[in-house]
Amino acid sequence: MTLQIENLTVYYRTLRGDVRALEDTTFQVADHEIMGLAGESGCGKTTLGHSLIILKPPMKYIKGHVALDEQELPIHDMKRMNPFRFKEISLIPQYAMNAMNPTRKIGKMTAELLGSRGVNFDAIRTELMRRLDLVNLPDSVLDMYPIELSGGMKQRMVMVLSTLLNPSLLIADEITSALDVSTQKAVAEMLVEFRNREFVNSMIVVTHDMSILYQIADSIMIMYAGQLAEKASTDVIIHSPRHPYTKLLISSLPEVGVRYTETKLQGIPGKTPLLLDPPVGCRFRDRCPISFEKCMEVPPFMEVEQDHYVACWREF
Amino acid sequence: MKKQRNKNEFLYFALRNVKLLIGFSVILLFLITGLVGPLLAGNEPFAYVNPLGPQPPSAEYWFGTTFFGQDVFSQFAHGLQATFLVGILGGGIGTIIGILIGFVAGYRGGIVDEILNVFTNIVLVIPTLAVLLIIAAYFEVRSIFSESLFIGITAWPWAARAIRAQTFSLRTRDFVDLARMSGMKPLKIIFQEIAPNMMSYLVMTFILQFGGAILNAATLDFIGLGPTNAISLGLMMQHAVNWGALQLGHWWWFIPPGLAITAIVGALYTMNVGLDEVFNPKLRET
Amino acid sequence: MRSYFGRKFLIYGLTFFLAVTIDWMIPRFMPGDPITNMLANFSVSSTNSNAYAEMRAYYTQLFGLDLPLWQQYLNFWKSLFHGDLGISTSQFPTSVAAVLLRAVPYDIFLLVPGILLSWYAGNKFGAFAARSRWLDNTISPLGYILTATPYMWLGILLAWFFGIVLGIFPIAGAYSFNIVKPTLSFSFIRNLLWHWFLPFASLFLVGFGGQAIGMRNLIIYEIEADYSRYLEALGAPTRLIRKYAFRNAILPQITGLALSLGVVVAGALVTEVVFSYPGIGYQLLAAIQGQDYFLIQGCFLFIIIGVLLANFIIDITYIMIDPRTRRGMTGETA
Amino acid sequence: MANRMRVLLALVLLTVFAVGCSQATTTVVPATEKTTEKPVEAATEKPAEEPVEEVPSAPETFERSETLYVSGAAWGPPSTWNPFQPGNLANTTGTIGFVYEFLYSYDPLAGEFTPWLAENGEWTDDTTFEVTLREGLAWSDGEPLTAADVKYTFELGQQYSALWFSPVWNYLTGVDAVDDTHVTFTFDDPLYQEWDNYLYSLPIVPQHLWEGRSEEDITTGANENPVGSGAYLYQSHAEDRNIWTRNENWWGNDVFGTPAPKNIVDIRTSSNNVALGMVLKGELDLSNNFLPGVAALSNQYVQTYYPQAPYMLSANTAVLFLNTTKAPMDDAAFRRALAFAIDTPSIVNVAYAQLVKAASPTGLLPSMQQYDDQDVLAKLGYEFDTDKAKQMLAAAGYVDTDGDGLVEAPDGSKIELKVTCPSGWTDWMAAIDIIATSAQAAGINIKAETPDYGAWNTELQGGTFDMTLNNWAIMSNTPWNLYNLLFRHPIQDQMQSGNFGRYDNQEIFDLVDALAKVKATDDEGMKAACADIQELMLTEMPMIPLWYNGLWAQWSTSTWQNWPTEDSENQTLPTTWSGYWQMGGLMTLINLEPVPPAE
Repeated sequence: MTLQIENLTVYYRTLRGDVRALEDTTFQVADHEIMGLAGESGCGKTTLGHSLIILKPPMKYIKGHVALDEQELPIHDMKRMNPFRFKEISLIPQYAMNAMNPTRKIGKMTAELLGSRGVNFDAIRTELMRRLDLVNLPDSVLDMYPIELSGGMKQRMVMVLSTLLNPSLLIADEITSALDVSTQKAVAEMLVEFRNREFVNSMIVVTHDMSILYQIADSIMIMYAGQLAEKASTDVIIHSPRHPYTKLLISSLPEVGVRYTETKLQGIPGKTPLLLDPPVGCRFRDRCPISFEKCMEVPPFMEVEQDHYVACWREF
Repeated sequence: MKKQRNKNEFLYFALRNVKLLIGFSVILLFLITGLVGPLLAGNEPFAYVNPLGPQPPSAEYWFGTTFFGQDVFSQFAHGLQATFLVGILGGGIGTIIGILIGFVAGYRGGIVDEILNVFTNIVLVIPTLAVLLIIAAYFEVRSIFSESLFIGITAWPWAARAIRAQTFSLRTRDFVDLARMSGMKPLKIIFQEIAPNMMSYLVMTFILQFGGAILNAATLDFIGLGPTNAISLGLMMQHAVNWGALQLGHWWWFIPPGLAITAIVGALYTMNVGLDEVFNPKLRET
Repeated sequence: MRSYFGRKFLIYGLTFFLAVTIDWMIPRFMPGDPITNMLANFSVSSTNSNAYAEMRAYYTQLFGLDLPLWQQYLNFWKSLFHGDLGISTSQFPTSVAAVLLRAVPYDIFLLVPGILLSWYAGNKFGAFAARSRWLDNTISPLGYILTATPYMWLGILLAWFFGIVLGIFPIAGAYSFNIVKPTLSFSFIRNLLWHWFLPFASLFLVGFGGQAIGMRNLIIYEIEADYSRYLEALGAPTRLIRKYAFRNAILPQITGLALSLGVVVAGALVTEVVFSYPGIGYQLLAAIQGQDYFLIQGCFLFIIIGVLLANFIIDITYIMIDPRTRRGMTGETA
Repeated sequence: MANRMRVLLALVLLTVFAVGCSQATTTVVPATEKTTEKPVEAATEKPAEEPVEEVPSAPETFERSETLYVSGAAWGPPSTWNPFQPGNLANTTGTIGFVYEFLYSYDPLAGEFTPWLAENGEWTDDTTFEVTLREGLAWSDGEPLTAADVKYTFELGQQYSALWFSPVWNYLTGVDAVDDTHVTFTFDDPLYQEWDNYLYSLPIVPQHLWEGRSEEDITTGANENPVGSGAYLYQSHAEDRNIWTRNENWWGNDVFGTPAPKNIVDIRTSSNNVALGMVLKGELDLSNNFLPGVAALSNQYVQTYYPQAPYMLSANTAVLFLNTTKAPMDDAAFRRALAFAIDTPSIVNVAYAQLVKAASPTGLLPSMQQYDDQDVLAKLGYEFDTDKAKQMLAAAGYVDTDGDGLVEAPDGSKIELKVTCPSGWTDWMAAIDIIATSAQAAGINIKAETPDYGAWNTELQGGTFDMTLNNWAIMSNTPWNLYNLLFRHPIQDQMQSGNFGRYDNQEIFDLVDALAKVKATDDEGMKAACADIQELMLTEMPMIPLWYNGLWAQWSTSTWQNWPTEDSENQTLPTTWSGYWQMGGLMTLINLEPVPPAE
């Protein structure tokens, strides 16, 4: 097991109280697994991704444990978490286009970043060159400023940079949303390639885009309103989902490959519940076509088949 | 998350922002002094009330008397009124011109933007004070209103630039596109769709213009191009300097007006930073 | 890059043209007649009206005020390119150009170090203040207070305290009044610096406050920028993040410097008056007091040229420092 | 990059310092050359200066005990040393009086003429004035000063009408240099009173250096490095100073004595406030600035002519001109009532803190008071008396008909008047405030306004003002000087140099003209002529003399002593103002003594 998460609960502190963005989450990511994390915006997937690497205000750690390679991650402690960042767990942020200091040459910035983490740039330079080559970036990018790179180049550069120290876990946050379709595909393929070459051990790919997940993910986990709904292998999720929300979600896609960016689920009555004061029990209850009394209790995230987890009373 | 933000939330943070509160209190203190002070002083600002001439602060004359035996507190209170007036009018005019030019340039873009941009840059480069000197010298008799007007019409460029940039970024947002597609007139879009979304920005622009106008007026007053038949804090300083107040030991005449200007403008700037923190959630985090 | 410069030059050119035109209008559209006002300064108690009329006609002809306006305007441009700004009436018969050329070195001497040092120190201070909320709340107020202080008020307080109460600095002149002749000796230069210090200090302090506040605000924003968050996520130390934030905040601060030039120049004008420091401000005030429109005109022109030149230098510097423009990407600098 | 920026900054700073320093010095050193637009002229007069510059071991600073620091004369940077440019000469005080000298000097305190370049001068008949020059007069370049120079100087006025003294040729018919020391002036109906004025106000210039100059050079040239005959030589100047050094070879050293200060540094400050600071720092020996509140420092930091109020001698009369072309100022009764309504004591006590004296109703300075006719004053004089003013107004038909406390004109129209002075003239601004306030108290609606100087001057000369202050008649040898200003005629579109209120009365013009033609020796004749003028003036009250502006002077006795005071033996004017050196200013310097160093 690369990543083990138990009862992780993270809230957002706001004026009117805590937004319960991530509630009692328990799941695992296996070695070499690329896990897709999907759901509507505001479902807590980004919160989950971020809380694993940088949990700072207004995010608030409530409870739970995270272990990476059998080692407890002190995610609630910004300082103690630092030695793990980059080296054990790394991030390709949503804002990869702007992630590099605009006034520093990329090479210099990399050297300074590595230096600050106690890594000798020269020692790693050959490896860096090889990886740049792998993502089709010329060596000369190191001598360029970020603005001289196209969007796709920047994206790839950040991928290389984030994985340079061979982290055990990589969190890729909406990395494709800003790219055009063909570039998306290339980037997605590179993620797989990175995993295959063991630059990273396992990955959580947070995205809106089911088609990307279909293409690269070994497994997909669906979230709804701060709770886990279903996790299974990609094929299973796409072809035979068991959670009513997943079913609606999949069926609402006209065909695999169409993005559902920002679009709300059509045809499902009701709205996503406010996480400030979420309903008790299953949070999908109000919109669920098959809900019943039992749903007033929170359904556990249970393994209903081998590697297939569902949180729905109807399935147990 | 962002959509849940509303006025109450601003108020909540505003009431807890020390910078904003301190700045606001200082402004309020001086504003009240300016409004109530003339009534309390009991003396006309120019009346020669103290036959002893310059006297230090006392129970009768709170800020002492000038070289001529005029009540410094009365002048101070009346001067505060003038200073606030210049700030509001001068800052207001500067902001309004800046807003108009900034909105139009930012919203229309293209050739209109180019022309307004060149115009703004020109006015920006010409040193304000030099122009003010000349405009001021044209007028034989100057009032606080004309002074405010001059200051306003020379101070707008940076505001226009900043507002242009903001408008530019808002112009492409969905809700503006929607309004445009629904056939709304450009002016209506600007004032109904864009302006409300920049309210915090406009308020901050006004505050900075306010402070700048006060400082500009003080400079003009000091070099003798202020209002000709009036009292303001800058004119008080000028009089105090002309009559050797510091050298002759009449510090109570020279110190208060300068200190008040510093305090008011400093408070405005502090408020501005405070407001920034209130309006911009990123800056709130500790 | 070329179009960028083309634009800039267009703006500079237009500004110059407009400024010169306004400048030309100064004596011609002022209330009162410049020659009348000039002659009013001549104590003519025993002159009869005939002589006065003759003197009047003479000076009118001398200043070319008897020509049609359009011709006066053309002549103005023509003489401008010959470096001829006319003759000062209050310092008759000295030419305006000569008066200004003597004054300008003092301005450079005062303004350039004043601007650059306050910019440098202000930026350092602002960055320091932005390090933590605690520092921000304790030392930033110093910046707000300084930048809100009227130049002349601060100047007069400095002159009074250091000049008169402590008596350690002179309060008037560019060098001591007991100097026989200015020379390039060490003692003379020391004397110059001694007289320069207080006017410089008042310019420096106010500018320092403004720059510190500007830097503080920018850093606070930069620290929240995406690249800072990325570095943080990768575990980079605060030191590196702050270093980058400072570097990036410097660029808008350079632009800000150009924007603040007008204010600094205004400050220098009043500071020179306060300290009787013989730069353009001192001459400008004397010109206003002496109703010397030609000298006012010249001062205005010099100030404009100075500010334009400074803007240009700042533009160039910006391009050199900002990799984005340096690498040929066009973009608004300011 | 941080390092690169730091280096860049350092470099820029260094260059700036270097440029700043070298610029500042190099431009100041040859300042005279820079302003020179006619190098030829500079060359002609240069030799006298050369040795000073060449001495390699010259001291860098002036010896404190040999140097007099003064201020208050210059109102702008020095620009001309041409003795024929009265206006701008104020900024190079000493050009006339130090460098260029006069036939006579005049002592206004004693009312006496002293022969200066002249040894003697007399009217041999009604139209002939003969001057005998002193023996051994010399220009500072060594050439002798002769009758030919005097003739040349006077004849410049005949040749160039742009010179201020050319009107003398209205009645002067010829100047004849009989020999090296004798000059004869012949006249046609001379204005004796004015002629006396020329004797001590027309500077004599060296023919041998001026002969070849163009009209432009003579009338408007800057005349750098002036060569004259006087007690001091031009040393150098900068924007804020004029420096003069003693002429050790001055012909007058044996006649009048040697002036005590070896160097005189005349400092121009940008404001009186700076001058006050320098006085407090002990950096000025004599300040002729108007320093309000100096009474508080008197006898402690500084000394003044009188140890108590008014502290200062009187220098000129501040007169309130009334525009007699406008109602109700066209009514003599109104004008006289106004004279009683103005609170002059408050102007003296509040606006000036007792630094000035109230003026005699005749307007004549205290030094001229022998010409005040006491009978006229007893009958027609005025003083501040609000009740009397109200009575006079009522008697003349000015009553408050609408009950607002302010009187209306006899025809029932409202009266709204403005009293003005230039903006920034702080003492006058305070004074017109008091004028307006006290007039209001008497029921006359007057408001104080302070337009800019240019606008004020246009109103003054164009005659569009209501009432305004003016003080352009300076100390002189004759009461005619003041009355010539007050009743300047004929009335023209632009009144540049007097009678700004356009008071048009041929009777008084004739009286003033008659005074001009009374011989200076005929004291009784002058008194009679003055009495006639004063009677008509006080009856008609076309303008109201209010107070005497002071001959502002405050000095320190730390380095120099024996200054003239009320009780001192020497009664001379303690002033450095241009035009006053020949009125006793130079004698003040001659009488000065260095303070012996403390043992």
